[in-house]
Amino acid sequence: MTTTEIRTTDAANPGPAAPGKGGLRGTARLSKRLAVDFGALVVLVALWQLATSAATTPFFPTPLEIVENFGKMFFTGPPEHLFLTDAATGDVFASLWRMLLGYAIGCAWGIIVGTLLGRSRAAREYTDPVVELLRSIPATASLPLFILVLGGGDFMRVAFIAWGVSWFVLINTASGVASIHATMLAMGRAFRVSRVRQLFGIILPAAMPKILAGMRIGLTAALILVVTSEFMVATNGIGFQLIQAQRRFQVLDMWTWMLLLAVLGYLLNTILEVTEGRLLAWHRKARD
Amino acid sequence: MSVTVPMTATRSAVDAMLQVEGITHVYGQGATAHRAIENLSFTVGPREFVSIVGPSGAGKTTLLRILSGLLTPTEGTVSLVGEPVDGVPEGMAMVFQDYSRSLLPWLSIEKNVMFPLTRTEAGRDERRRIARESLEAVGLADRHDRYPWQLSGGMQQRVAIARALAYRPRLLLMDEPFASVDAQTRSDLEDLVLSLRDRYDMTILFVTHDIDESVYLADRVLVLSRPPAHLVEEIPVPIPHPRDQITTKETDEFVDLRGRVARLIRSGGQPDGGGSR
Amino acid sequence: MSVTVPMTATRSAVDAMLQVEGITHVYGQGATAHRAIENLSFTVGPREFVSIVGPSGAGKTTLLRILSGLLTPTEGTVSLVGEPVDGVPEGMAMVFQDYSRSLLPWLSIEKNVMFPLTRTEAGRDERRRIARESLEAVGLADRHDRYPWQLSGGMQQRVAIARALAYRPRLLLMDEPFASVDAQTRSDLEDLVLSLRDRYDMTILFVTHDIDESVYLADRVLVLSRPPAHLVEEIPVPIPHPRDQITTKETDEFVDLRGRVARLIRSGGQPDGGGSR
Amino acid sequence: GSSDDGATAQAEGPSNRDPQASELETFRVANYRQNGAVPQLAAEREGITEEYGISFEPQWIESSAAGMAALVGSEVDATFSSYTGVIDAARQGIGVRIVAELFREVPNSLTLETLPDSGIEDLADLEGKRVGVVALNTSHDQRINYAMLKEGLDPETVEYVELPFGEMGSSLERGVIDAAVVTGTSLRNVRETLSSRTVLDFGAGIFEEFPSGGWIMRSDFVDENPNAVAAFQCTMIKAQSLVMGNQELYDSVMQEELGFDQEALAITPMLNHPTELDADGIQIVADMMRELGAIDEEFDVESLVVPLPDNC
Amino acid sequence: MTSDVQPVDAQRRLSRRPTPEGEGRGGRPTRTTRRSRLWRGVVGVLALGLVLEFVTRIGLVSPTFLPPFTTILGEAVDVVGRQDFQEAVLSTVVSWGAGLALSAAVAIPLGVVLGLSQVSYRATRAVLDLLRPIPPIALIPLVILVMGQGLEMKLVLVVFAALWPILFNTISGVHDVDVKAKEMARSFGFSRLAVIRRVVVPSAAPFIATGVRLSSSIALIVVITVELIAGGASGMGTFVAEARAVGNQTEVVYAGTLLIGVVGLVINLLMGAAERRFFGWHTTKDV
Ligand SMILES: Nc1ncnc2c1ncn2[C@@H]1O[C@H](COP(=O)(O)OP(=O)(O)OP(=O)(O)O)[C@@H](O)[C@H]1O
Ligand SMILES: Nc1ncnc2c1ncn2[C@@H]1O[C@H](COP(=O)(O)OP(=O)(O)OP(=O)(O)O)[C@@H](O)[C@H]1O
Ligand SMILES: O=C([O-])O
Ligand SMILES: [Mg+2]
Ligand SMILES: [Mg+2]
Repeated sequence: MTTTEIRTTDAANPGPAAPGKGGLRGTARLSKRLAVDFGALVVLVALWQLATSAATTPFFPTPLEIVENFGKMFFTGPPEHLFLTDAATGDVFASLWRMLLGYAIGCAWGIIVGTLLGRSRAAREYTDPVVELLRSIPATASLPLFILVLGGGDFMRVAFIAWGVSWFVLINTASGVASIHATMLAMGRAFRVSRVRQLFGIILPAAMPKILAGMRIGLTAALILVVTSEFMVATNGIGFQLIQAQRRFQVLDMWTWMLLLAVLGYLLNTILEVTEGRLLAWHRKARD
Repeated sequence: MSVTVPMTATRSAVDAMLQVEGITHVYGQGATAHRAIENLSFTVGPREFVSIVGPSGAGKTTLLRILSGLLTPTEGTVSLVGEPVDGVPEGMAMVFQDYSRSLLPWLSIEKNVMFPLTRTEAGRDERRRIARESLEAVGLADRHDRYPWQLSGGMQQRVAIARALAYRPRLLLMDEPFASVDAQTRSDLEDLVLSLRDRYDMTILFVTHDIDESVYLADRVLVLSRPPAHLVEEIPVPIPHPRDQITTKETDEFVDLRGRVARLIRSGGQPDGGGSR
Repeated sequence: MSVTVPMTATRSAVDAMLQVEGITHVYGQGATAHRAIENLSFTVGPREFVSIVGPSGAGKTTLLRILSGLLTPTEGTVSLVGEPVDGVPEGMAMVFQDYSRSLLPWLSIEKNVMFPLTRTEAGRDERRRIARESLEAVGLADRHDRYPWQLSGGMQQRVAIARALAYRPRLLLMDEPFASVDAQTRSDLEDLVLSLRDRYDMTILFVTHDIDESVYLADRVLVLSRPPAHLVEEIPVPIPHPRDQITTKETDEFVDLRGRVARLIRSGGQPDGGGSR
Repeated sequence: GSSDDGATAQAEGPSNRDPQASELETFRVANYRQNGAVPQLAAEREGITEEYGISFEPQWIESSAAGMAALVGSEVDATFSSYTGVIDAARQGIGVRIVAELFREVPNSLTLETLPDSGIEDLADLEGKRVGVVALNTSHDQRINYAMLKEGLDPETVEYVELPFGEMGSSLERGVIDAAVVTGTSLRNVRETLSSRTVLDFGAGIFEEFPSGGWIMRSDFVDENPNAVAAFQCTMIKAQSLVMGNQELYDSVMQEELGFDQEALAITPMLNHPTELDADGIQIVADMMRELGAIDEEFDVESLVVPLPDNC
Repeated sequence: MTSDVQPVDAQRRLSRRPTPEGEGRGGRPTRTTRRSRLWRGVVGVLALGLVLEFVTRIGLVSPTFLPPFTTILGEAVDVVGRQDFQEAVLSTVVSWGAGLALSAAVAIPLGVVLGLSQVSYRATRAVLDLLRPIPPIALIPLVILVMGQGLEMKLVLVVFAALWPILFNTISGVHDVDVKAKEMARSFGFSRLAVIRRVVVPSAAPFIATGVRLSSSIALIVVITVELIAGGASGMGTFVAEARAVGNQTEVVYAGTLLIGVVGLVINLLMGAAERRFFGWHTTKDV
């Protein structure tokens, strides 16, 4: 283009366009990243270790003891099971698949109904009080009803988790869908974009940041719900083991199950966050 | 939803493409009610290019929204080729005044332009080709992989125009489409729209604040009054086509017409202002 | 944040109000990096009215964002009354190109106009009085209790202008402020801005695509090139004040100047295009 | 929290304590809202608490595990618990003490019920079946396991699941469980509504006089409030012996304080409330747990017991 | 479309968002709309009631274990009159309200900071993500040990659970604020703090409010659950737990559960009304 006026600064100044990728700098950056990401966690755990080894109460084992027990409980199985113990395969996997299935169904249902409610005032008016009433009944209190109607098996647990998760996704979806700017919606209608494409091409992407926020809350809820659902008529699962350890005052085991929940939650949430990063790259960049 | 703009304008010019009858629109109710349009009627023939001018807040955007079927008027009817409009008609495209909000921020500008094309039979490659062509026409082909928020205001507006053009509408509604575009690009786009009108037999309604532009482009200029908008005057523009940005604007006819429009607008819709010349 | 625009322009005209030195701005990084501004330098004196014109995407908005301290340039410095700008300077106001998104949807338009006034010492009643006055000046006093989304595009733009004016800035940056306003209102607003410049000793930088407007308003017109933007030419406008929308535009001087600007823009920043006359 | 270790020797000797000088006026006591609560309620009604200058603030619990949690968290001063729960807690280093026995099982009070068409005739048929219990790892499932063991059956094959008493009936009916351990009104309901059949009686045969549970306190509480503990012990022992000889009192407390109707009353036998604190008797619970592998070494119940005062 | 002919304030109160298309073209007068909204809500609730009555009467379970819905309703009326129940309601509501208020007081400022600063978000992420999935109910025995008494114990658990929706919705709402609006305020020389207070928070407010609404239900769930399974607490959950343990009070159990739902409903409706009252702008900017 108009090169006449350009001084030869380009070569001299690569500017921010050429980030350094040298080995040393790269390592330094990585370690700085790790320091930011996990610094606070490391400090907290260290403090916890100090505090618990100083105290002598049986209720607060040290983090090291918990981690050691964690390894013993889950990773001392036979080699042919990849060193996973029965607790890992029998309880953890059982809970995980209940949770994931319930979560998936709950999210799908929440997004579908939430979108509907976000779009149609009539639907909203018919269902508002019912939705509010149903989601007001604490999940734990409704568990007996689930058992009554759906029995005591995994089907009931999955349905129960889906039910509990769906409200969070539903409410956030409805709110996200309802706050899409009118001009954007009008564009889709003006070009007679099919309803399906309006939904998948405009409404859902535009509401996606809020839907995903709901799904993150829902993920937390799903873990809580799977644990709760395993409090009754269960024979295995994280919740079952946790409540039993608690009842029998097996404090170290109890802490170990809690650590497992924390780690699971962290892993699942990281997966969700990576997905979110992919889906919402435009959103983040547009807001910078 | 049932009305379709015919693919070719085979009907005689007497047949109205668009017929607006006694339209009144009131926003809100009670104390805060606002009467935006008052008993507005006019007709647009097939392939006609009609400019709409009028003071800010007159109700031009409101009118376009009603014509596009996005908004139901409080009173009156709109007919397209004789049939009442009760939804967004087929074969219509719109360039929104609020262009930055009509672009989807999660799509590259090429994908934005392709977005409405899935309704056509064109395959993916064909759609991409059409999109590139339209972006080329508005001077943005080299930016096709950028996102709307990476573009300047004028560029975003041009993306919105490219999207409407790529759609190959029979009826094109444009709401101040060149407001944020520089003079040179604006001239180019004006001529582009005129040539596309001929090539694709489009009927165009064009809202603008630029009096020169309204006359240069149009077969007829509708002047709206201060709100509540009613029709102050319809001014036919009998200047032959093709027109030229420099020579046409130098003709007496053009100068005369633009003066009429200017005075009408200045008088704010008092009929005497329009008739005095 | 440390720089303050002086309340009265007591310094001699030789002192620069605003000094821009060797500014370059690059958006993004790596393959998608975009060089928007290239080594741009110029100076603006106190109370000066400078128009900036240039093709769409040249980098005008980018430039204003840098001058206002909202964006740090990749290279170069901006000084206000001699001191480098490293934040938003006190006493500056800006009218954004994307006006509809710069209005706060949860506030009535009066409250929108009052919004920045909380930073001044004025009491609540005084603030309201000032807001009403500004809304009056842009012709929206009767709509003071409406919300932005209840207004037409042009009205929203005028609210943004009223907000900047109410702030009584010493330095006013305006980014295509009249793009969506009708011709008559536009003329009125042009004259309003000129008179306020005199009354409140403002220094004004004004981005526009309207060549007539750029010449009519300015003491000097800066013409920017196609991107990456550099300065093609600075054209002083020695037409005396007060100016008149009709008579001034009829003077040979005006016609000559607007011709020069137009040709410079058309040539897209090739220096020969500007020098040929 | 408590720090005392359950294995250390007993608190103060019986005679050093003065039940008339309680350090505490109001005892927060946790219990099931079932027939086991009769002595506690009768004590207040008949003025026994007043005699010792104390009163009770009852908290109704859903399982003795909840009571233990409340006790350990100082939510209550005394709780009813099955001895299995107490032994479990003590083995985890939680400082708890048994201050009084509350009841021993009688026939037809706590039973394992099944529906007529469940195909379960006796313990042998329980293999591979689902059994509802109010709390796992308590004397309920353990007594079933023990009984099966004694008959040479494999208790491992039974699947125990937790459910509140109130939901046993519906769960049986819906097939969520095949058999349920029920008591009181829930027992009456499954018998009346579902015509259920008894598979095992928890208070008969080898379980005659089985020590079900007693009153538990934290060991630090016991150490700090010797007189209050004595007052509590005296009150409970007196109340229990009063109730034991007085069906009329029992019936009226059941009806007026606990809301049992005539029918429910008719099928709810009075429990056996001991007036002694017999560590040897309770020891059979620990022995049973040991035999079932629920604990991995011998456990001496004696170390948990706070002997009754002799100066009531 | 309907909204076009509604007065602004009525629209704000009545509907979160005007109907996008298809229904009620030309609009309806306000009063009718309000009545229709009420009417539709009533229809919805009646439909639910019918379904429940049907389900409870088809003989899935004997009435001893699951009484007919109408019986439960009748029992609920009795229960409402009982003083112990009223005290339970008060106790639950106080725990809920205090817990929610505390959660909001912690989560909103924290969410704003984490939403604005990438570094602080990344620094705290690991800790927050590890804490978050721990079910509050799993903490009950532990918290009882540390806290002892009823209300504080409930509060800690409620805050621990109710924090997250507010926090995440605040972060997401803050992320979502239009840059142009922030730039506008900065251009007028507002300090970083003032921009947050005057633009970021108001703009994110509707979404924060949604978070508070979600947290409000979570808080209630936790209060009730704690009451249901922890021995020491008092409240509606305790009321139901006691009835449940008895075995002959099925009506009371279901009536109590229903009343918990009703209390939750009242709370939710109040929250929703407050949300619409204060953040109506969010939804009325649509045309
Ligand atoms: N949603 C709404 N609620 C209430 N009043 C509205 C609404 N939308 C527009 N109006 C009012 O209706 C009138 C016409 O608005 P419209 O947008 O049609 O004007 P316009 O002619 O397009 O103006 P401009 O040239 O400024 O874009 C204006 O006075 C405006 O304030
Ligand atoms: N956030 C961004 N990321 C990447 N590129 C950008 C960004 N913002 C602007 N640009 C690019 O920088 C160039 C200058 O943009 P700018 O908005 O300053 O132009 P402008 O002169 O104001 O144009 P217009 O007259 O159309 O408003 C354009 O090519 C645009 O695509
Ligand atoms: O509740 C009992 O474990 O006895
Ligand atoms: Mg308009
Ligand atoms: Mg610009």
